[in-house]
Amino acid sequence: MTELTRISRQDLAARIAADIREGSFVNLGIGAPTLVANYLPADEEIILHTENGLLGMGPKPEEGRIDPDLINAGKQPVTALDGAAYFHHADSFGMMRGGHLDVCVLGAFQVAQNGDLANWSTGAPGAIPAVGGAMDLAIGAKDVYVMTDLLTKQGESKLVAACSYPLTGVGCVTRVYTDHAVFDVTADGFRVRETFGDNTAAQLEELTGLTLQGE
Amino acid sequence: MTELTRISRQDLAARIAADIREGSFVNLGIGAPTLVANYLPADEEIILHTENGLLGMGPKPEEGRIDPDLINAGKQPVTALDGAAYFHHADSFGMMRGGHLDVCVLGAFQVAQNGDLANWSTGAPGAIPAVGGAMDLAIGAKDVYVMTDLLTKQGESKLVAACSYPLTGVGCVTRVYTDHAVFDVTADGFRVRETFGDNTAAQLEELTGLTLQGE
Amino acid sequence: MIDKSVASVTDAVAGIEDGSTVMIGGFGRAGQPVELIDALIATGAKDLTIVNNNAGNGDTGLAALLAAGQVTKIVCSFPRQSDSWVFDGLYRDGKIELELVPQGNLAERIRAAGAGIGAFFSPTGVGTQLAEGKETREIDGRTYALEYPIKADYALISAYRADRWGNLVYRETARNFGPIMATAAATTVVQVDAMAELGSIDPEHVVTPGIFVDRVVPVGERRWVKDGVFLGGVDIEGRSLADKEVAS
Amino acid sequence: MIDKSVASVTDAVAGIEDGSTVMIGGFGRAGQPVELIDALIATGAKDLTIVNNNAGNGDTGLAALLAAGQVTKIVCSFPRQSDSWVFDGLYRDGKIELELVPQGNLAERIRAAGAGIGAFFSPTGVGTQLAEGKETREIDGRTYALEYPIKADYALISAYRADRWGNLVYRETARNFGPIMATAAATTVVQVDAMAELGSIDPEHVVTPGIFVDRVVPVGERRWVKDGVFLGGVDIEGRSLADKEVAS
Repeated sequence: MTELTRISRQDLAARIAADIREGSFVNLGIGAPTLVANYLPADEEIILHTENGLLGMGPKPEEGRIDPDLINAGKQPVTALDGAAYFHHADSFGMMRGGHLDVCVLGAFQVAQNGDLANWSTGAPGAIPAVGGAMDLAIGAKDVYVMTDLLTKQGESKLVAACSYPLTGVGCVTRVYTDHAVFDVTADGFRVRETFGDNTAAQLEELTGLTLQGE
Repeated sequence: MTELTRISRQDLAARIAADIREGSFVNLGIGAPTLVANYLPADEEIILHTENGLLGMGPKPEEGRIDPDLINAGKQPVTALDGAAYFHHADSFGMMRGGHLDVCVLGAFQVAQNGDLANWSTGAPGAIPAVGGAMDLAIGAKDVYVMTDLLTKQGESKLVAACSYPLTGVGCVTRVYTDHAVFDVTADGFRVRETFGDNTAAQLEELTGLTLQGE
Repeated sequence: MIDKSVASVTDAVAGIEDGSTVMIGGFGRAGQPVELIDALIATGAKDLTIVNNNAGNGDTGLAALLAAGQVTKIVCSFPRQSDSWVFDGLYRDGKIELELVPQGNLAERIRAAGAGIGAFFSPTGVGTQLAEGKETREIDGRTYALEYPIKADYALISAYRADRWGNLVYRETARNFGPIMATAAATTVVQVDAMAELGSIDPEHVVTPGIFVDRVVPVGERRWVKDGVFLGGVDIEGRSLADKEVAS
Repeated sequence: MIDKSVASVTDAVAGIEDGSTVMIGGFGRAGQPVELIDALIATGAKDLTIVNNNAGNGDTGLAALLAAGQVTKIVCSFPRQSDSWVFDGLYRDGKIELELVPQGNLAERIRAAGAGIGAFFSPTGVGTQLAEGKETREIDGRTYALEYPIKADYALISAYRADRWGNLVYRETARNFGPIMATAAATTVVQVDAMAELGSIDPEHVVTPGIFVDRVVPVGERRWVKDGVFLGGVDIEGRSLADKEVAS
């Protein structure tokens, strides 16, 4: 099998950013999804939500201007833009649970073809469980985008017929952005929305072992 | 039967005010209970709640200084004291429902000896029903005091074995201040806490037709 | 650039169709979005379900909407007031349906709709006519009745200032139902006295974040306020005392 | 005269007994009431159940309380962090019980306790391990799980300013769980940077009204703020950059 095109994590972040419309309210999950912020167009206003109580989150502060009271959900220092608003945790998660966010971008261990998401626990014995806001985010936006490599380091597909890892949310993912291609979750399973380079749907079917709907 | 002592509505308001301790959070229901505010000691701080979104309610404004945005639950103009706080309706009723108010004072059509309160509807056919915050207030304070005449204009006791009017709340009243006497609601029914003038428990039993626990 | 301000109250209420459920903010007259209601009357939209604490005062605002025959049903806690003659007449004539909800349940049901809660157990109203037929449950020694969210197609509310992102602050007890109704409607429309520059509202002081707001229209300062300073000189209905003296 | 301020952090935490449930505010380090936690450690109260979003960072604050062996159970959403070695060790040794709650359910359950809600149907966690055994129900086409309130004997929180009535304002994202925990505890204890004169906090800006607050203790300004002005000059853990340069 020929080597498939894989785009970099930075390019993938830029690809996701290109799909986020001006005026959207967006939550970027901890880890790789936070990269998306770097590629949002500077001349458009997109309002970032961090679930620890801030809308209108800005970039990280300058050196020497770190404010320990002003952090994101990953507990990194951030800033607040003009037009920002602070609120408490119940209000913040009401915003999510109530469906007011337009987009959230999350990482994943597995996404099933019915939209189930597994991203909080590998279920490994002895591991200390921690869920944070993952389950709230999974059900907490109009569009739930997953940002992930298509394959694990061991070469297994993260797109699966059914998740083997513990679920984060049921039927909640709307689109999966991977290094190989972009997939929509439909009533008939994954649909190839866009392939990168010369990657073909047939190659993606081979990698994932799934029947994919065409572009 | 000799004429019984009846104190005035003003004296009754003063009597209730005397039982409210400094630092209490108090909601005074629409109508006669609002008179209690006039008798709270000027040198003590008692914080009044109005369920339309204000703690630290002050007296009515001076002539010419009415602010239509600053009203109480009876839609009368009020003021806000130093130390006041505004909040929205869900927060305001959460305060009540969550049991954070120390005292509320309400009017009544009837109070039953198990503490049931009827004060929102006479159930008269054709009457337009309106409940407002009555049911929330009835269950919304640590102590629910009722302020009322003991008898209706027709001479019927408002203290009853069981309410015939539609209920506002079940088993919620803790004490009843009437023009004849003050009654506590106990597990064994009404207990005479205090009589006015020379009124006796026996006379009160005759008026109410109820067996009353002694002082 | 995000700019939620619209040019007119007509633009602000555009799209409200026959049969819509419309939340209208305010407690009595305080916080009632009178200019938006007038614009709604002008649309002629009918068969509306209105959610408000009351059912109109006098002949203006919500009362005028009822008088125009545009409302089929009202969900409220306290319709009967000294000046609710418009509602009273319609109700007695069987021309309007009433869903009477205790005020705290009304507020919490609206909040629940905005916060994605499917239903909740409330202690308010248990054992009364207003909880008849509702599912009840004893939890930790107390009895509760199950209450469902109230959501709307539109919310029309009144605030004091908005920036172009739709962040809102309110004035005194005119806040009342505005912040929760804003969360519970598919489209939230806000009238404000005046717009504020983006960044001029301290993020600590925002009461309704712009995420809940779709359209904002400035309607001019309340008669009793100038440049944000309270002036007095009005009666409780907001009528100028000077005018009144002339009239009387 | 009402004055909820107390003279010392020792007075502030007085009465916390063995076996108490104690909510502790903060999200990671932001808003964590470190001085109150240190005072709680000094009381030696044990068999505590702690409710917090996390399970301690580094060796200070909540982590130090765990290290002191005073905590039997922790209710939180995210115990495992890069610097949660104290919790990690206790958990692996079976010395602490963990109730893991999705963060939004944690917040809403705390809010429910404060607002007198008996239970509520939440969509979060449905179909996952964390909702196993919970009652579920389909409402309006969506499946929800029934969640119960979380209340506490004490809440220890950190705010920015308080007046003597206990009205509170917070600073930035250090607000997080403070306002809801204040409503859900029998006794709410607050540390603030400094007291504010009664009347100096605009009633429009109060985040936690004093009705929810029992005791307030001023502990001095945060290292990165002077007279209310942000200074910078610290790292994310609040350590002075100047000190760090000297140390390294």
